[in-house]
Amino acid sequence: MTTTRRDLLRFAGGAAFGAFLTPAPWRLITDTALWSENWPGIPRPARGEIRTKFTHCSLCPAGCAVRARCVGQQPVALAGVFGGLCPFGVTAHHLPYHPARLRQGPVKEAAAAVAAAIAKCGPRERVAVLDLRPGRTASWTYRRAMAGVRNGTYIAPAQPPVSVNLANARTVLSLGAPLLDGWCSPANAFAARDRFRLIQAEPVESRTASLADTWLPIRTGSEQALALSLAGALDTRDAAERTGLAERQIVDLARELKENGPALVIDCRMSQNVVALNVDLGSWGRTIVPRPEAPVPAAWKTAAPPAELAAVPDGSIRVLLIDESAPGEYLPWNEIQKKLVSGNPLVVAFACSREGYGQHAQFVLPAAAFPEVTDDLPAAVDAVAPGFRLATPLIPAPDGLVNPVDFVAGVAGLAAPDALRQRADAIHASGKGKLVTYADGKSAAVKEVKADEFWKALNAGACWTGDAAQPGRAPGRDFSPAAEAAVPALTAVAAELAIADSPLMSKVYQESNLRLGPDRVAMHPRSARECGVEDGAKATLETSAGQRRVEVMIDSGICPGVVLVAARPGFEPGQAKVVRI
Amino acid sequence: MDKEFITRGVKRCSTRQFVLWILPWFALLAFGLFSAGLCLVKGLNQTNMDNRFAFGLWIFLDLTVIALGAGAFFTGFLLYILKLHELRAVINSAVVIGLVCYSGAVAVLAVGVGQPLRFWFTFWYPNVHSMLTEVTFCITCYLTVLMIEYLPVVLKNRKLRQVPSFLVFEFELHKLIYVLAGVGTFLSFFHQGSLGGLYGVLRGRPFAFREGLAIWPSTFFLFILSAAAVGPSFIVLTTWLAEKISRKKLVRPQVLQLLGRISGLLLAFYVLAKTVDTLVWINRTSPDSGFPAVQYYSWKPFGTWILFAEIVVFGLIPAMILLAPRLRARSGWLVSAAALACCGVGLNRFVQTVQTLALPTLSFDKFLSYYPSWQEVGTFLAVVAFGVLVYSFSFRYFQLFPEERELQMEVVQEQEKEQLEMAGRF
Amino acid sequence: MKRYGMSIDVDRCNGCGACMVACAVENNIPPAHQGANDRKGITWIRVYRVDNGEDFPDRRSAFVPVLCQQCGEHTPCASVCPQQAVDVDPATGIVGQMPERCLGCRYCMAACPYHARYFNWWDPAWPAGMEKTLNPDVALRMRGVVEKCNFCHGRWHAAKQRAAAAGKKDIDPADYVPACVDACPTGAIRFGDLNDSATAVAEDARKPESFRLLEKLHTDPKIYYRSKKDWVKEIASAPRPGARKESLRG
Amino acid sequence: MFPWNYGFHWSAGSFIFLGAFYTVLTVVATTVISAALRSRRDMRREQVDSIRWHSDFHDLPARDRVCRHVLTGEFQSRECPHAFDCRECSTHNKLIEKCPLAPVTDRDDEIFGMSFPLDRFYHRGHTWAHLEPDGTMTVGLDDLGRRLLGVPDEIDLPQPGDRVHANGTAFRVRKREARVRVLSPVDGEVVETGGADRGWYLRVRPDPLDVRHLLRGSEVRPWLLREMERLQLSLAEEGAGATLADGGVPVADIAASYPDADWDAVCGEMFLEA
Repeated sequence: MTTTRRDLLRFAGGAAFGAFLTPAPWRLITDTALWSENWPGIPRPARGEIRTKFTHCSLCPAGCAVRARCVGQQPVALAGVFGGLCPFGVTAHHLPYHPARLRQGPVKEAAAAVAAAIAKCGPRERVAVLDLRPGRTASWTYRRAMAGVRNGTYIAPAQPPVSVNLANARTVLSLGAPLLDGWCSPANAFAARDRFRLIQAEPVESRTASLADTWLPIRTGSEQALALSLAGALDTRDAAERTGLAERQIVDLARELKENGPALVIDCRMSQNVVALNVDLGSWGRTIVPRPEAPVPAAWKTAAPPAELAAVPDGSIRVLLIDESAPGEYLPWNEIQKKLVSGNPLVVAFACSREGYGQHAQFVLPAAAFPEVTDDLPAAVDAVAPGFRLATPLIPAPDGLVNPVDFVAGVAGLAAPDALRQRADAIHASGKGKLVTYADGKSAAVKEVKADEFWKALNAGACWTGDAAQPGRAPGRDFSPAAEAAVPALTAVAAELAIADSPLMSKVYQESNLRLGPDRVAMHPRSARECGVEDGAKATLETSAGQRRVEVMIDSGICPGVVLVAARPGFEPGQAKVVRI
Repeated sequence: MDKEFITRGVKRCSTRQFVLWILPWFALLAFGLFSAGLCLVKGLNQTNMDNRFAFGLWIFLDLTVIALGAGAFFTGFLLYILKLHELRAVINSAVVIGLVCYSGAVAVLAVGVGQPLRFWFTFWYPNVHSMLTEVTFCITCYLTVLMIEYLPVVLKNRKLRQVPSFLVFEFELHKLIYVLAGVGTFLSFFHQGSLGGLYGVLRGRPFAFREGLAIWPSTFFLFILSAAAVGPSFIVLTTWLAEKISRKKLVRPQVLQLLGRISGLLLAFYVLAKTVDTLVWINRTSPDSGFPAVQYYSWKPFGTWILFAEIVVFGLIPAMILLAPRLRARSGWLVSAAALACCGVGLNRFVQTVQTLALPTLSFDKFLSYYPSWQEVGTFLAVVAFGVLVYSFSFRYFQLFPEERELQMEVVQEQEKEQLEMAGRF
Repeated sequence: MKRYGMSIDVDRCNGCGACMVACAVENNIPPAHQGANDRKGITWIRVYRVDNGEDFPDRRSAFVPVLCQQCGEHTPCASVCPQQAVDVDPATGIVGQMPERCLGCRYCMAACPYHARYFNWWDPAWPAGMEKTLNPDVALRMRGVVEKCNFCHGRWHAAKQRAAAAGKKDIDPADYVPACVDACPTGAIRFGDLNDSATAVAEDARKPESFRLLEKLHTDPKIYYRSKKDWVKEIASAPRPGARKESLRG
Repeated sequence: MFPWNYGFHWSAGSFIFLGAFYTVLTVVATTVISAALRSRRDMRREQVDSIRWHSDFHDLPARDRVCRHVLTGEFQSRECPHAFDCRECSTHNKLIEKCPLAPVTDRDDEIFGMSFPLDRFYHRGHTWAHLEPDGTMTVGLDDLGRRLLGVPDEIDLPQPGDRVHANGTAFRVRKREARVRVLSPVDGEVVETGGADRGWYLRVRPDPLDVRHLLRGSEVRPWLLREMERLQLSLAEEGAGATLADGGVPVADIAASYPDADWDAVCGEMFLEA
């Protein structure tokens, strides 16, 4: 028999038909469904050994202990060791990849320029370091370095002279301090929260206010007046006048603070008046104590004393080195500017992005961002006992970065090899306190560990806590009168924005309106009406910080006459103008 | 120049005129295809839909055109199953309309989903409990049926029928057309219904949620009824338009009136059913799910007027007109009533799709508004242009109205008579 | 048979948003495209700000985290999906979403009364280098599909494997907790098995001040909210126009 | 969809739903396939001609489909159910038996000045068949048909040996823009082709010899009367204005006298082609 083409065709057809009776083609089609997952351009998560590392978050002075879930070396998720973290902390490991992140900078040129500037420094002209987060070991190094430079000055924002002990408090009056929203370490705050009554005096219904037991909506800038009147240093009627509260409320408040002690009164910076008021309320040693600090090597005592910016004479700073790598309280630039010499002063900023002081500096040098930094954390405002906590790098810092400490030390010709280690040894030498390791949660007396182990442990995720010092004599109760400021028609109040935060913060700024986005302002319907804007309207906002386009949001939880502005740190509350576009 | 393609003996405008007519529609189609392309290539971020307004203009369009396209299945049903032979005069045009509506709807659906390449998943992993599965199955099957039903119309083209095999196939297929008509009726019936069910089953949207028979909420049946009622009206409308635009007599007025009558009858039933349904919903279904029905209508601009308009203005009134023989006899009344009915179904579908999504469900929701982006509108217009073009071509080259030539003759005869009478008088 | 659920203490939530970002970190949700807004973004858990409708100074706000309510009874989204991309796992009671199966018809989003489902309007994109921080346990989604909270299925799966490795057939409750619960600094969110009456969640669910959103829809949500404030409890019921001002923020 | 798909589970729902779906698919497919098969069969059986005629007939306006017995007045109105093929028409046979054709009164070949010799059988498509002594049949255009086409510009005749079918296409003619096929009055085999000049176009050996479906004798006049009406109607429609209103004799070449009429339509009408 011969096979013709027809037979072949028949055979092919039959085969094709038969194939459809087998599961094979169907399976194949089912699989294509799975293939269609892999859309081109979608990144693949890297795989690798899952490890847990510990460090401390260096984004704010609270310095929460952090447990990092890492794939290989790379952290992919952060969690708190004692309770949760704030959203900024949760996403801190994204910071190195922020689009605005600074990676390269003219380091050599900057060094040369600084050296030159110092060389031709006039007799009355100063070389200064501005340290946004004093109390660190790095700060000590700056001070030592400045001590070695002619007219060297170490400038730092005023530190709260005391720290608070929330655990002891039964009534807490917060004068606009975001107690439950990043003022101190959230773990502490919420651990103690159920034990104290919180009274929040604030012109806007902030997060803390909405969670407070009582919210006293007061006028902007009248916190001090309230404090004074509570201390009896200001006539109640006058205070009621300024705060916009009823006299009755103030009187009741005063009584509550006295009767329902131990009471604690706080404001953002624990100002002199507030401290005095606390002393007045007999809280000294119970809810407030002098700010503790971990021991330092004796050799460091020769360091330059910290100076407040106000104390520096105007037009005297020739060279200003700003360490922005450890963000803290930002001083308004116009204040700083006053202090600079008139003829081309030299400003060098060390930062992760240009957004901060970098806008005003001649040189912006790239510094390490959070999971890359090596630094220690100063005592938080709610730390009763001295502590020593390291922020150790989880990932290696990319090349081209400068360590501001080394730079400054270099400028001053100070040999500061590994100050952190020196301090750790000093602490170990003091033999006080205990070492708490996070991995196992065990704590051991410092005496029992060797210096090397101590150091190793601190780097591997542990903290040293010393013994709470005796409160000692309470500071004298002298009040500085509250400045009678004319209240403008519209006052801008800042809802703080981070200089740079994780791109994922868009979830709370942009993909939801949970937090006030950078291009948004919120105001009371009435004040909105006065400005002739309604919800969602586009408008221009004019403040001391300049003019910008914003979208208006209506929020009847904001004091009329106040516009809540999402602003970068260093924004001073004050006169504002909102004009519809 | 294209004369040998045009049916013998019928009058059609010159090619030049025809080109001038279709050119703007082609332009519109091109624009529409461009915007649809944007949505396909760049993704649905081109639209103004969002997580809360997951459906927008397109779904509204789909529901509406499919309701209007119901004329195809329903006329087929009346002609081939119930043997209303007068309707032979419009069946072809009905088929074309059906084809246009359904293919348009399918095209828009394909653009409207996030992963068009996965359309076949629905056939592969069908969730038989989902109304959308029912919709997808019915719409695809019925589109196929419509294409097959459209085939004879095409093959009857004067040039094509010269090809023996075409001629014969057309002849044989036409013999079996009633089977397809039956299947089409079945499919379209369920399709319309499941489109209604689409919203009726949304337990989470008490504004749309309805109880009903077995797995089908009441909207299932309401949609069928309204579609069946409006389909004929739409055919009346389109035929009238075709007559006006082509300045010809295409069907006997009696046929249109018959369609009108059927439409009116069903519309009356629909209005009745809709009223009952609404009452049940207001008094039982909605309160039971914790939503007092009043609140739906207290969000501006969707006041109770919309309910009134839907049931009375666009329901009862056209029904009355269409049921009144004297009014029906006047083409003005007939057509405007048909138009009203069509608007009515449009409004109903709008309420079902847009108002349902605009209304808040959580107590801290806003009342949402939504405006389609130009890409969405463009895609919408593409469907319209596509429809007009297909209809225009079919009208020019195929026999949409078999009685056309006959009617021409009659007109002439009339004139003849008159002339003879004149002659007699002098 | 487990019935995982959540209890949220509204009186404790300070609306910091840690849960939202932690969720995004855990589940490889991309940062917002610049065109995204509060209606086009992806936030599996979203904190809304609600208020008592009063005016300053009597105005009071509360923060309500809303995530997929994991409806147990005729789950609105599961029944409507045309291609079985949504399923309720009988073993855990978790409503799962299969993005690789999803057609992107968004019918489920229209069906969900809690607006807990989110559509990928854009191709997912991360700033250069940030893709290194993606979680290897969770598959990425592509443009044009719907996604939603699944109680961190990746974590559940990992916990399951750990349990299997340890030779246990059941997950150690402490070993499986969604990211939002982990992250919450105020401890407002609790998670656990509702079937086990001993768990804190089941306890919370029984509390008199606890409530669920839109209970009358009979979808049997597994997220229990609680608050001592009456005006907060009102959020459980249907909207009443005029009764409360729209929450313009949050 | 299929048991081997992931996520498939048997349930009443899936049975009913998928059952319905597959049924629908099967029905649709079967319909189309059977239509295809039947048309294939028709092609094989060379029924294209008759089908073409049937579909033409189907599209004729009702007026033009009347039974021949309406012409002669035996019926008030009747539509021909057999596409003018009286051979299969029982009614026709009965009627013929009951009352045979009335004898022709005047032996005049002239009708409206056109010659319609009574020795011929006329087809309603304006052809005649004439039985020749040798048993073959000549087929030609009748006088009206001739005048309609005048001198054709083009004729396409079948080859000797080809078969022609009654109501099938006998030959094709073009006059001006009008292209028409002329229906054959009889079945048979073409033995010789003629032309306009010879008075006939085809010589056919008929088998079977059956002319029951053709008009003859006294039927011709009423039929022609009607045809004239139709003609003038369609002429009128084609914008030739009032014509032959007085029943005047059509000129030898009508086409020539209506240069601006749509001749295609007129011929289509008169030669019963859609």
